[in-house]
Amino acid sequence: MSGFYSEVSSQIVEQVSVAPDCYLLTLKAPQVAAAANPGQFVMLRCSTGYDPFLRRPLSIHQVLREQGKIRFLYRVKGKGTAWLSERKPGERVSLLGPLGRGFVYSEKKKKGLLVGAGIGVAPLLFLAEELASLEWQLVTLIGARTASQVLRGDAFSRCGAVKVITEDGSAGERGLLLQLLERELRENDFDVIFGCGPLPVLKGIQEFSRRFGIPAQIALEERMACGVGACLGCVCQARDRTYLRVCREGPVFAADEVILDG
Amino acid sequence: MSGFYSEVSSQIVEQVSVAPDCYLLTLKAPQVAAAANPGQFVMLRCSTGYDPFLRRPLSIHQVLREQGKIRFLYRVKGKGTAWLSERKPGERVSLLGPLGRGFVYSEKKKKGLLVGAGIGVAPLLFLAEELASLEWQLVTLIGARTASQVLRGDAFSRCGAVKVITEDGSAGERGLLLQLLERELRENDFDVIFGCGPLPVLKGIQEFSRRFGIPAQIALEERMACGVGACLGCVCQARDRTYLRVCREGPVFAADEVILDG
Amino acid sequence: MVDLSVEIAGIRMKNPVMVASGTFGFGLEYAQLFDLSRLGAIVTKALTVEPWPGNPPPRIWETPAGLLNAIGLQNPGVEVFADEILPELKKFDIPVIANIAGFTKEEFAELASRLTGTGVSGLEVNISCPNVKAGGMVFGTVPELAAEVVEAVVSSTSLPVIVKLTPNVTDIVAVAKAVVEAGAHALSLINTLLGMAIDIHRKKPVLANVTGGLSGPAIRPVAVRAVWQVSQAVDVPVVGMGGICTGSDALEFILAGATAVAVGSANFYDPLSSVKVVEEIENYCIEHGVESLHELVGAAWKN
Amino acid sequence: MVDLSVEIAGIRMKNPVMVASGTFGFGLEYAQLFDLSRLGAIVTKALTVEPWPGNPPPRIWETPAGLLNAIGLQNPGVEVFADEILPELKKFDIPVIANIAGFTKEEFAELASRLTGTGVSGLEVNISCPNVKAGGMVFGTVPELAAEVVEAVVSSTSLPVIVKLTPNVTDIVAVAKAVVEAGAHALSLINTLLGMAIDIHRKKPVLANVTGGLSGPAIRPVAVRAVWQVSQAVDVPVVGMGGICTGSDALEFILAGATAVAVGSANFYDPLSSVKVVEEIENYCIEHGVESLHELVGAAWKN
Ligand SMILES: Cc1cc2nc3c(=O)[nH]c(=O)nc-3n(C[C@H](O)[C@H](O)[C@H](O)COP(=O)(O)OP(=O)(O)OC[C@H]3O[C@@H](n4cnc5c(N)ncnc54)[C@H](O)[C@@H]3O)c2cc1C
Ligand SMILES: Cc1cc2nc3c(=O)[nH]c(=O)nc-3n(C[C@H](O)[C@H](O)[C@H](O)COP(=O)(O)OP(=O)(O)OC[C@H]3O[C@@H](n4cnc5c(N)ncnc54)[C@H](O)[C@@H]3O)c2cc1C
Ligand SMILES: Cc1cc2nc3c(=O)[nH]c(=O)nc-3n(C[C@H](O)[C@H](O)[C@H](O)COP(=O)(O)O)c2cc1C
Ligand SMILES: Cc1cc2nc3c(=O)[nH]c(=O)nc-3n(C[C@H](O)[C@H](O)[C@H](O)COP(=O)(O)O)c2cc1C
Ligand code: FES
Ligand code: FES
Repeated sequence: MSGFYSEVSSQIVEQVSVAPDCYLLTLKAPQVAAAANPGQFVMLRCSTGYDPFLRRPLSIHQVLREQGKIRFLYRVKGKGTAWLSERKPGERVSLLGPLGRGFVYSEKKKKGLLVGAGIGVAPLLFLAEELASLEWQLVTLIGARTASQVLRGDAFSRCGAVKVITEDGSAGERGLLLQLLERELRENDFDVIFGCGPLPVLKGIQEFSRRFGIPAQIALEERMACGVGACLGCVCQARDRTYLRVCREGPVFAADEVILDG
Repeated sequence: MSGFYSEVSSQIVEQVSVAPDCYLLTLKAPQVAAAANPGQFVMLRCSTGYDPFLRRPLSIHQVLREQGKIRFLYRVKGKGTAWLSERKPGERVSLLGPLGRGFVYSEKKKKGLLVGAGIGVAPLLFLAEELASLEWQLVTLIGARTASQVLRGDAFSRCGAVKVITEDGSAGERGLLLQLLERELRENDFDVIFGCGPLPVLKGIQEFSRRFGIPAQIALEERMACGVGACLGCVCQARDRTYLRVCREGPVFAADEVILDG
Repeated sequence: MVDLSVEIAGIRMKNPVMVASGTFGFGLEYAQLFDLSRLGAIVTKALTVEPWPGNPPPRIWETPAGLLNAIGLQNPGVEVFADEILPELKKFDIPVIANIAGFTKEEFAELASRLTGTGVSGLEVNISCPNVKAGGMVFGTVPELAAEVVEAVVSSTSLPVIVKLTPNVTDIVAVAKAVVEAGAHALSLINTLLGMAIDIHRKKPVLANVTGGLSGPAIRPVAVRAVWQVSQAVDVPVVGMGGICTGSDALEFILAGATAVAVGSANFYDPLSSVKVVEEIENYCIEHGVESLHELVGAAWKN
Repeated sequence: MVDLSVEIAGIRMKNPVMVASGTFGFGLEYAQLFDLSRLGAIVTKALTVEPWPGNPPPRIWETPAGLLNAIGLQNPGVEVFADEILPELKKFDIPVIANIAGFTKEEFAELASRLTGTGVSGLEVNISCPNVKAGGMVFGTVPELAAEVVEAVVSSTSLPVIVKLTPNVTDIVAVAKAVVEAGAHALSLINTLLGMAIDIHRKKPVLANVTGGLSGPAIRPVAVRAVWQVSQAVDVPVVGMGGICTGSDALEFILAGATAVAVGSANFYDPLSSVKVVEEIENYCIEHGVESLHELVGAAWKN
């Protein structure tokens, strides 16, 4: 699963703001586009000097294979992503990828439930598009604080049904994503759940997966240095209490494989 | 002499490349424009983060008082000046100034000889324009390696006579600036010499000043941290072997006041 | 209203933010840029008994997120300070702490007694300067020598005595305990790390003094660690410094156990950073419902 | 043609550029990115006698121009290394140096003897890891303890023994002399500086292990200084490391007295940096008319 990766200097094709502090970045990166699987990520250098020093991990959000382009969906959190958001088309950024082990799915048509909270939808669109092309039947649940934070709903709806829930009710239902998830699992049948989002959401998915007996795969985040499995900096705890590298054994894990802390 | 300075965020009005790796940068900075004297400098922050961490000193090259604008002429040497050269009109840079003690001259008309080597012409144009407005009689000697490195010749010629010498003879005479200086001093009378450039040129000016008995003022460079006299990092040696701060007692010194080393 | 006031060894400060010795001159250089009384205290450049010329240039060199300096204690001497500079500084409503550097134990004592009664609010005993041959850092690396210097100072003055420690030791806690035992009323840490750089074109050390002291954001993690270790081991207040540029940086030190902090090299980056740090600490307190800064001191190990 | 080859304690390397322990895994992670044999040597992640789990996360934290790590020696143990990993690594035409970490003197000896004859080219004895409770850095801070470990290792193996020193000491030269006396064939320096960071929102240390090791460009001046001091005091070759990102950085270490260098944290910044360093050193030599790298070793103090 963790196949060929390379270090490439990629040209920015487009950068658009899709929500407050959220950007959709399109790069020309044919090698990465050709090799990437849904759930994988790249390590992007977010400076010209040493500030910041470490690269930043970003999930591959979308792959336009024929055009040799890849897309990222990211939120500005700190100085690395702020730097990135100021880059203009034509400029180049250095990236390492595709990295890690992505989502695992069969080529056979199945029923999949995608659960994305906030910026957590980032790795899910690439997955949704791949699964849709395999003619999977998909439902995507998108949760956010408020309407403007519901990201890429249109793109997901081209792959299947989309249900939106916001904390303030400004888009879709009013409530919490985990409530919507629970109801969905109660009311409909799925073969597998794919989820990404902050820790409470991942924990919820883990719990519902167990309770409803439906296997789930979740994409984790951890601070990374190397991104390729060399530094052992990014570990999470496995069920057997050993440590797994999020960048190498993950970032996507079977929900019952890992212990979620904190 | 070291009067009021302030910390201002100034908008870039224009940035043009005037020679390979050399830029002419125009900023809107009314306070600095109003307070500056020829030979003074500013400390410019050349990063958004900590790389580089220290500000960079740049001489005030030209002041457009009525417009509240100041100009810098700089050469890209390392990462600080490279960063600066990538800034676009509309962006802002943080500067501290005007700083230091500039050239000293009387309001009475005199005969002045300006000697600028390479990028060393930077602080001299502001001086030339001030002296010209006091109706001084000026000769400016500009030395450079090659024609493309002869900077701002036109602007100087609006203030008086200009003589150019290049090492490869591609502009003006062929030879070394110090040869031209010696001949000029032999053939013509001056009340004072003002010089700026690399160490060998400054040493030459020092020597000719002594030999011909004509007072000279030279602008020194030293690595700086604070730029305001607080850190004692930028010293040069005075004739009495004590240390003088280039940023505070200088950057302009009477040639017979300092010991030039190295 | 957040109560930002703190007391260090009897020195009352309206907020916990000082400027670090040697990075702010005698304060006057910055007086026209902002009202100095917005700070908690000013710490002067090191003072020696006699006027001292310092090291030959080059004295500074930039490094990644930091700088090396080898100023070598250049200063006009304690007399000039007391007679000419201090009267100017007293015009500002702010405690002045004199950083003193002796080349011998006796000189430390002499400096302490000379400054007593002049109106300085306290002494910072610099047994940690890496840039002089005699005295300097050597005193600060051996607990017994450090203690001797501190005893000499404490017995020569009625002023509050803050002892400044070097991080260039195997066990900073041992030195801290020794100087507290010897009578130090507070500690300040850290001074610079011993470093150097080489000019690969000249094939020579960049600094005339060969080695220099490393400061700036680069060393912050080392400084926070030192404050964390020392503040848990001694009962006197700690002044934390080393790479503080922002309010968050300062809060790291306070949470690690510092009662006050000093802004050093950041003054070069942004000469207004010290006053910005005061504001940012205040904002943090408001956001986090902190009424008095004391609630935060050492919170990272107390809770 | 510039002769970049060097020999460290009998280990012949085609160029002086290694990768630093713990920053390059076992090399295999990077094998697909470039031809590993372009490097001078590979130093493995620390090996312990038993498989070792390491510290709980979070284990890393970025700092200005550097990072803190507290991996805590996670590794599959010396058996798995010797039986499964080393055979893979041997496919590359490059010396492999095994970094070993015992929790006791006896474990160091056991690791040394277990690795003898396996095909590793040498041992790097890690008496400087700041991130474990037992052993680790403690060995490296006391000259006598360090010497004991080195004696135990040297007497258990015929392999070249490189001893890796910690900068977290008052006198690194004293430790260096002690381990050379005890039989070390070469020294490598520096390991990380002890540091920490605090999360001001959680009001807790960022790393689960509380403290961590600081590496990256931030610490380069400290590392260059250590190499400068140690290389003048001992007669064995020194491997310099600490913040090397470029050829110029590496040359600083070589001019300061290092015979070889290791690229560590820079692998994270740019995984190709080690090979770029080789090229940049070569270019420098060509420009400066240097025929053999040996002319440069220690040139900053020799000339
Ligand atoms: C595999 C993977 C895939 C990812 N994919 C995406 C994606 O597709 N889109 C996206 O937007 N993001 C994604 N992320 C997250 C993204 O990498 C981070 O948001 C980014 O690295 C932040 O960098 P920054 O420099 O902007 O912020 P920083 O300056 O590094 O951090 C911002 C602030 O958060 C604090 N902080 C950061 N991490 C922690 C922590 N663990 N604990 C406490 N405080 C912390 C910092 O101290 C700082 O104040 C992914 C992460 C991983 C591991
Ligand atoms: C008062 C004053 C006024 C100035 N005015 C001007 C001006 O008007 N125009 C202008 O172009 N420049 C001027 N300079 C010079 C200018 O400040 C420097 O060129 C600038 O700071 C370089 O910064 P940088 O980040 O681009 O280069 P850096 O990255 O700092 O340096 C570039 C390279 O030079 C090396 N280097 C720098 N200084 C030294 C040194 N002292 N010894 C050995 N190696 C060194 C560095 O190691 C690096 O490799 C002035 C300097 C002073 C002190
Ligand atoms: C240029 C310079 C000069 C300094 N001079 C002194 C000094 O005279 N006395 C002293 O105790 N510390 C001196 N220091 C150390 C600082 O006070 C401070 O302890 C150190 O720089 C760490 O803080 P920082 O990283 O915020 O600068 C000096 C530091 C610098 C950078
Ligand atoms: C993530 C990480 C893991 C490390 N693991 C080890 C180790 O296992 N053994 C060791 O001797 N040094 C270890 N080190 C220290 C490095 O080998 C090196 O000495 C140090 O990082 C300084 O070099 P650098 O600044 O170039 O990284 C590690 C460093 C890092 C950053
Ligand atoms: S980030 Fe280095 S092992 Fe995962
Ligand atoms: S640069 Fe600080 S005194 Fe001149």
